Amino acid sequence: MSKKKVIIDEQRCKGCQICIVQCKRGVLKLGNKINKLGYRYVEVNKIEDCTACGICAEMCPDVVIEVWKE
Amino acid sequence: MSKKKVIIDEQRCKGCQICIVQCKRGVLKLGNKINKLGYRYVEVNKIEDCTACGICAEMCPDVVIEVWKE
Amino acid sequence: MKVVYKKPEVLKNINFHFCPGCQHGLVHKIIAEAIDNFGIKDRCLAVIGVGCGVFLYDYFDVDSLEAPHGRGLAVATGVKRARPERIVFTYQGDGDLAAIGLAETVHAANRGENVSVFFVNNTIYGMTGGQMAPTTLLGQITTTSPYGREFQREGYPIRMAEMLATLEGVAFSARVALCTPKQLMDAKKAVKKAFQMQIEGLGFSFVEILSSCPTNWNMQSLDAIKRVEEEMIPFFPLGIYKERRVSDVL
Amino acid sequence: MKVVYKKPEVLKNINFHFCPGCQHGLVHKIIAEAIDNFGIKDRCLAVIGVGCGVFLYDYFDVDSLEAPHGRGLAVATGVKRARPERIVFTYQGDGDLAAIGLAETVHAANRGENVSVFFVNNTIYGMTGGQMAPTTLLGQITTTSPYGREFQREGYPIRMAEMLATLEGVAFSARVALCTPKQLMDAKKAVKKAFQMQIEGLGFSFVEILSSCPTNWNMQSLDAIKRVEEEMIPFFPLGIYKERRVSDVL
Amino acid sequence: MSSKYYFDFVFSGFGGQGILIAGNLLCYSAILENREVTFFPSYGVEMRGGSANCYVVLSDSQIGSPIPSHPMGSIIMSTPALIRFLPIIKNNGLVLINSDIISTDDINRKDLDIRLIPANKLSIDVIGNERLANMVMLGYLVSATKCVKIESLVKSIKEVVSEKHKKLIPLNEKAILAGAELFEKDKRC
Amino acid sequence: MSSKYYFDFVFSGFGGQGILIAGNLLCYSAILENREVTFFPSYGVEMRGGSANCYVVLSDSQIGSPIPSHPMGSIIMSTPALIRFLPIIKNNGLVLINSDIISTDDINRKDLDIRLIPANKLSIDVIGNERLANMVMLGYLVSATKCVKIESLVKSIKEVVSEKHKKLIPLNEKAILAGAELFEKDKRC
Amino acid sequence: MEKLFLRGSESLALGAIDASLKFYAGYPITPQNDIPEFLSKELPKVGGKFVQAESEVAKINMLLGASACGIRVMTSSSSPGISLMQEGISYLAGSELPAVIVNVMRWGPGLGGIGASQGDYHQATKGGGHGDYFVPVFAPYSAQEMYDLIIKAFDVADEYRTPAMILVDVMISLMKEKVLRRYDKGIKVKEKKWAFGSKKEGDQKIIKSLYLKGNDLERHNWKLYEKYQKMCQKEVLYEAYLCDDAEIILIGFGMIARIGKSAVDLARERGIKAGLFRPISLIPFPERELENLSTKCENFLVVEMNTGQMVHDIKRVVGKDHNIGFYGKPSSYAPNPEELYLKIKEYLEK
Amino acid sequence: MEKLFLRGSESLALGAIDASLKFYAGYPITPQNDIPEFLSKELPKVGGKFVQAESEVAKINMLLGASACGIRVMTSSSSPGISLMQEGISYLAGSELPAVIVNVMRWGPGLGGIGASQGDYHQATKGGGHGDYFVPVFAPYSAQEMYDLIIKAFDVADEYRTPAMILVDVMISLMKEKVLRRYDKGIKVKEKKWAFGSKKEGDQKIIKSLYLKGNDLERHNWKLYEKYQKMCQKEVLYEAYLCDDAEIILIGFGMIARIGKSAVDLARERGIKAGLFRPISLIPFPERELENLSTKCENFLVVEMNTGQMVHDIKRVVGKDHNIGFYGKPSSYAPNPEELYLKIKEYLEK
Ligand SMILES: Cc1ncc(C[n+]2csc(CCOP(=O)(O)OP(=O)(O)O)c2C)c(N)n1
Ligand SMILES: Cc1ncc(C[n+]2csc(CCOP(=O)(O)OP(=O)(O)O)c2C)c(N)n1
Ligand code: SF4
Ligand code: SF4
Ligand code: SF4
Ligand code: SF4
Ligand code: SF4
Ligand code: SF4
Ligand SMILES: [Mg+2]
Ligand SMILES: [Mg+2]
Repeated sequence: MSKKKVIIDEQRCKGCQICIVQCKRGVLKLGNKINKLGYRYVEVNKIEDCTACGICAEMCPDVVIEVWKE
Repeated sequence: MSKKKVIIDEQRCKGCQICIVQCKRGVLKLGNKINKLGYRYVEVNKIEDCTACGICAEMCPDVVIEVWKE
Repeated sequence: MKVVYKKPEVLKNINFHFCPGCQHGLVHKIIAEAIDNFGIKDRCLAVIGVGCGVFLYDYFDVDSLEAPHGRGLAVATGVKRARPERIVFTYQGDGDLAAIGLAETVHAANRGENVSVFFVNNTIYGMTGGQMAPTTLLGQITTTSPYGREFQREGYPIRMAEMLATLEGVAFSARVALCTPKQLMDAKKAVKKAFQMQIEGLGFSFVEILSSCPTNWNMQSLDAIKRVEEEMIPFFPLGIYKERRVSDVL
Repeated sequence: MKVVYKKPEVLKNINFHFCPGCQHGLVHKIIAEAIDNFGIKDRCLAVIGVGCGVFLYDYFDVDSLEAPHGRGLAVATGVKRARPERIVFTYQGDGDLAAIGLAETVHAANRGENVSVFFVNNTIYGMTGGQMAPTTLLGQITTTSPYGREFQREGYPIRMAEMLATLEGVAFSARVALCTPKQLMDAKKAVKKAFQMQIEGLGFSFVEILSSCPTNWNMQSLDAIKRVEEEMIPFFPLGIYKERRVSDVL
Repeated sequence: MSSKYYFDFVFSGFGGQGILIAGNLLCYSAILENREVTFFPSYGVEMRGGSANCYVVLSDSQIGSPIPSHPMGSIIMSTPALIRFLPIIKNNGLVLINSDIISTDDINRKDLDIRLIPANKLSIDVIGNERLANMVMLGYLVSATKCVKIESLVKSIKEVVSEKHKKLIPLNEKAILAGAELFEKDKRC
Repeated sequence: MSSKYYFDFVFSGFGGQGILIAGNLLCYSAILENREVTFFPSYGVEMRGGSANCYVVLSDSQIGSPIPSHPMGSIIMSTPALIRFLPIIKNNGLVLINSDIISTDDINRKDLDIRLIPANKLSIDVIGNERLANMVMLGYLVSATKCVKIESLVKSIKEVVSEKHKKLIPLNEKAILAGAELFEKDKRC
Repeated sequence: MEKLFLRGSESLALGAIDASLKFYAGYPITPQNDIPEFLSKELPKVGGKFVQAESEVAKINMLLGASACGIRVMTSSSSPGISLMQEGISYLAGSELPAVIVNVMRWGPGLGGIGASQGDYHQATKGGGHGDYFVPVFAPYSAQEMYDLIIKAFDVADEYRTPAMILVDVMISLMKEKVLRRYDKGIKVKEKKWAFGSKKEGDQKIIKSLYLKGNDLERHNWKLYEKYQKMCQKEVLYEAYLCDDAEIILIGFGMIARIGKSAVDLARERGIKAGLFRPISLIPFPERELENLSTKCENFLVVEMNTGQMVHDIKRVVGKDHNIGFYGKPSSYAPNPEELYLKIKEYLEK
Repeated sequence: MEKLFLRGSESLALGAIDASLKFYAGYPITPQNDIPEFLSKELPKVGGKFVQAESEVAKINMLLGASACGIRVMTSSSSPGISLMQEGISYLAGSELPAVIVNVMRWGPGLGGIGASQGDYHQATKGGGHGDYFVPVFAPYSAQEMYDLIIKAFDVADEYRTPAMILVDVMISLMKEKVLRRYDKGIKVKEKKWAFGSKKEGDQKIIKSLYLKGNDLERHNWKLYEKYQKMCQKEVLYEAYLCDDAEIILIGFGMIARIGKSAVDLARERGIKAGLFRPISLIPFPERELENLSTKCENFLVVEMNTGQMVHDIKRVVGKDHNIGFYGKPSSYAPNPEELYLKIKEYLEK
């Protein structure tokens, strides 16, 4: 299995949860911490399930996700 | 043959000749006199050929023709 | 003797100011006939655009309101909402309705305002002396398209009857001309239909009337009418583009 | 490691001011990607309408001009005529483009101005706090249609992509949405096509993008997106309504 | 101001009679003679009615109002023009009336220097049609007032007329001279 | 003006904390006591940022500016609110800080009467959740300043709340009284 | 007579309804949106029509149509939207049609900002539209005046057959205060014989602003002017606060006058005999009243939230032999009482 | 340097071409149609673009777009059309974009009439649009000045990055006179570094009028104000004709000044020491110059083709201790020299 990276800019995530719903692998989840903008932000939960398909990043309206793979 | 009357308000005719062209019976002609508006106006030339079809009156853009028949 | 043709009742006994052979006069007359026909003279309220038709109130014995250039259908909206019982029609030229007034026209149509619109398309700004209108034909020379209208530079002539027909709010949209007795009869029918629709509360009705402007086309009256037939009608086809039936809204 | 997804180059590293889940951000991003894609960042000149998208210049590193509310396409006409070598696009909301700016929009389209138009339809005036827009759906409650939009009173939602497609001057007209990855891909294609058309000089290109406004719809982000899919798309069907080919104008 | 070089005129008639052309030509001639000039045409709603008129002022210094309240000279080519302008002509002013078109019945002032000019007829005589009646009138005016030299008038025609209409120049010249001659004749009798 | 009845306050926090409701209620209570009042909310671009604040002025005569430059009292429900408004509070002014949300690190004035109020905790204590922290704060303020009677406050809730939300009245009352009690307790120690 | 606690904008909208408003056309623009929002809900309940127009240009012309039918009509907008209505306002004036226009000013020029501003004084009082006409303009400074003056505006509009304007800054429209709803049973409006009724009655009625024949237009323009003169006689409104013995008089309208009162109080507390003069009707301007004051007081300090507009009128009226200072604040933040007090002090010291 | 015989409107249009006009957007309206008609023919010949817009609203915004690209832009219209452009003019001012706007005034309010008028003085000089800004306004009174002042307007517009206006009555635009074409070889225009070039160079350029952050907007408004102050120092134009020893000074602009000169001549012939003061720049108004005259002369008679607009500025500048008369003629027919002479006499007698 190759390595993947899903980088979420937590200070800019607005917690809209679109990425969470779009990720069919259930990799992402909403955290409990609040960022500077005042939102609960998304965290990577199970990176091992990620296929680096990039859909979460594509669908994020605030363009705060980066996806990398080996 | 029944009687017809084509009444042209000569002081208001602008001599555009539309009625003349529309009358397929050649009843009307442009006169040589000039009216108060400064236009040569239309005259009834051969009332005997008139069928009182009303087309001249219908087509006159200044609505200055009346047509009557018996 | 019996009258075969006589000027409509609602028209006052006053000279049109139009140039010789200008078909604005014919448009006035068929509207007047329709008003006589329905016996709605007292209910009618004319909203008059700015253009050669601006003096309509001098000729028609109906209550009349002058609208700022292009805003006829905004004004008519105000009138009809305030007095739904009146029969409201607008009289507007192509500069008025299709250029400066386009937004007001399309939005009133889209709202389905229950008014009748008479749109005189003579491919020119008549009153101001012959400038290019949105409806000016390709190649046509006007005082502001001295090299002839070219689509790359000045765009295409706009077809209002067709465009409005695509809107939900429009009950009736037709294009007519006045060059032959047959065309005149069709035009009369369309004008009546436009009032009929309003009387029945079916929504926005629109009649585009192709008309001549001998003065600004620099033509004799008869040549001008020939131009309507030979150049305008091919580009602006006559016909009914939309007609709503009572059953459509019930 | 190789990047799978990264923000487009032309977007600056600055927070969008949009509300959580608002798809304006996605629209920004797909336009940005197309600009990166064609490598036209330096040629691009954005003409920005007044609406929630008004701060586009804060996010895009391109020359930008603010247009008065609704007048984007008149402004763009001036820009493109003055600098035909620039790639000019407008970014406008439904209030901006379809209400107050309708005449400018239709006339620029009809003139075939060689510009690309990105039209964000969220069935509401977002920036001003949720009033009824021309695109507001029937029954939709807004702050100025508190009883729900009713066609007899407020008219019909207007379908811009379809209406503009009827005009000769229009080279490309399409409607897209951003709810699913598939829709997003189609939207990207349409946006690219709109730039492509301009680069090739084919005329006016128009992309209507259905978008969410969770704030003024009083909805959670995800519900708002569901509304786009379930209520908006049925009334505003996605698709390409007009596509001119080079051969059409040669 | 009468000690200085100063003239003001009104020309009036129907559209198509060449009223404005006559006014323009006169101005142009004065410019050739290095004078100050103003030319002021009628405008607006008036024009629809089919009338045309213009004011011409010639001076050797800056001109104030381009619209003289009481013009010292006039060319009148239609009955409406007569009715409108006769009342405002200056006392003892010069009024040239195209008598082929206008009946003398409407002339109701006695203090004026009124000249009845059969301009249409003269035009027909010299060029074969009545189209240059305006030039006949202008020729008469210039020779009566000496506001410019006849030669300047002729020269100005040459400068104003476009290449295309060049062949009309001699005709215009003839008409002007016919007008001028008529004045000389009038003077003699 | 201090001899007369006059109070001015600023209330500030995040949107959703009930800042404006608290301001409105206070005004309403003063109206019940026949006072003059002005209520001035924040507006415009500020609102997008998620902050909410309002100024309240109570007086026994016509009120001039509705925006006191240096309010004599305040309710502060967020850190940004503290940073923004602490500097402008009047010398010796009363500052009520919701200490469940705001850290005391940012408090940098010594001349103020600052009260740290665990409003969220109190709200949870009396009504089971933190939603009425605003009422706790308001209760404290009213009882500390005596700007209106606690009874008026309670009465105004009854008048303002719609039929639908009637069941919330007793909860609001409890929260207010909790705040008021806390003040009494604070006074004692 | 209900006693209510209302935002200025609500108070104004309620006043309009009590004044028997029957047609409102709106278009969204910050910061006046709460007026159309209120009316879209309330107007239908009293048989009035609410229309959201496609633009400001459209809405002013909708007003023109509805007004010609004799009902009371109104719109509200904010600065850029008011600019777009200038042609329509000129037509209303020329056609002698009553209508009430509310301008909740924001910052200009252009898109500017949405904060409180008084940048449109010139536009409102000197005719932003073409041609010779004056529109009566009222500047409320409290929620109560929002109610009272909108009613006044309707009355004046009808009486003189003219558009009338409420010019207000957003602070006044946001501020909540006590309001006496004086006409909670509504106001009876006189029938307008000149207007279009349910059908044509007697002679044809023509409502227009085009006058081409003879000197009809000159007569028409003088008629409009005489209406304005009559307003100058009969409709002037102003407030003079502590002016009688004042050594310095502050002049300002709207929120500035409100803040100015506090500043005057401050100044008096500290021994400066300050007063405040507040034009309530900006057109007709309280010229005579101000002139009278100028016989008693030498020093005037004009305060505006702009770079200097009303100050020109003050100079004209008060005359060059007086000291006329100006403090302008073209920003979204209104000055506060201390600031004005300091300006007063500063001004007297130099 | 060609010597030509031109109508005022032609002279103006030719001046625009010589000033290197490169973009004109027009919309028909009487009585200014000969300007677009001339330019539609001539502008393409010199590489300029002529666009007939769908409305005045559209055209002022086309100007905004083209001006942002650094070329010289212009439009012309007449009163109602100018009203429709007020929002756009305000945006041009706020965005600091140069543009020249010609108003060949007609009668208002509303559709009014098409005769000569000066009814738009207020609109032009007091900002018909919203917000705090001044547009420099020039009032030519001869065909030569139509040529010279349109060039001046372009230069001032560029120099101050502002819209500028030519305000003229139709008589001046119809009148034919001798014109020296001073710049028949054209004028070289400075490159505008702030404008959009063929492509982005260096930092992103943003042209806008929206200022939301901090007190950016206040700074921006004061900046605009300072530009205006600078104009007041540097761009004032006026003419004083026989004013030095005058016992009465006539004041008027445009055609009125022209007729006024004849009236002054008449008066002098008849023994009245009359003079004429003519503001050529209406904004900036020649305040200092007029003030100076007011130290020497007691009597002023303001003549306007309206019911009284500029007269307010005269009152402000000249002061209340002078006699300031007004003769207004809000009609399509300009007064004639005798009429003005009689007014002078009448005025002195009472
Ligand atoms: C705001 C404004 N702009 C321009 C005009 C000038 N104007 C008067 S009529 C007219 C258009 C006339 O053309 P059209 O509507 O086609 O009517 P037509 O005379 O050809 O019948 C124009 C542009 C005006 N009155 N108001
Ligand atoms: C002349 C004018 N009228 C009104 C406004 C107020 N205004 C600002 S944005 C906007 C519309 C916003 O709606 P939309 O265009 O749909 O954009 P969205 O915010 O929904 O993306 C309006 C009406 C304005 N700025 N100028
Ligand atoms: S890259 Fe694909 S699989 Fe991985 S988190 Fe994103 S959506 Fe889920
Ligand atoms: S889509 Fe983007 S903004 Fe929304 S929750 Fe996911 S990362 Fe955050
Ligand atoms: S009625 Fe018919 S036949 Fe008779 S003149 Fe007229 S057109 Fe000819
Ligand atoms: S159609 Fe009418 S106006 Fe024309 S010539 Fe015949 S009668 Fe005269
Ligand atoms: S100008 Fe044209 S449209 Fe107008 S009346 Fe004359 S012919 Fe008819
Ligand atoms: S108001 Fe609506 S459109 Fe505007 S940013 Fe928020 S969600 Fe998006
Ligand atoms: Mg036309
Ligand atoms: Mg929107």
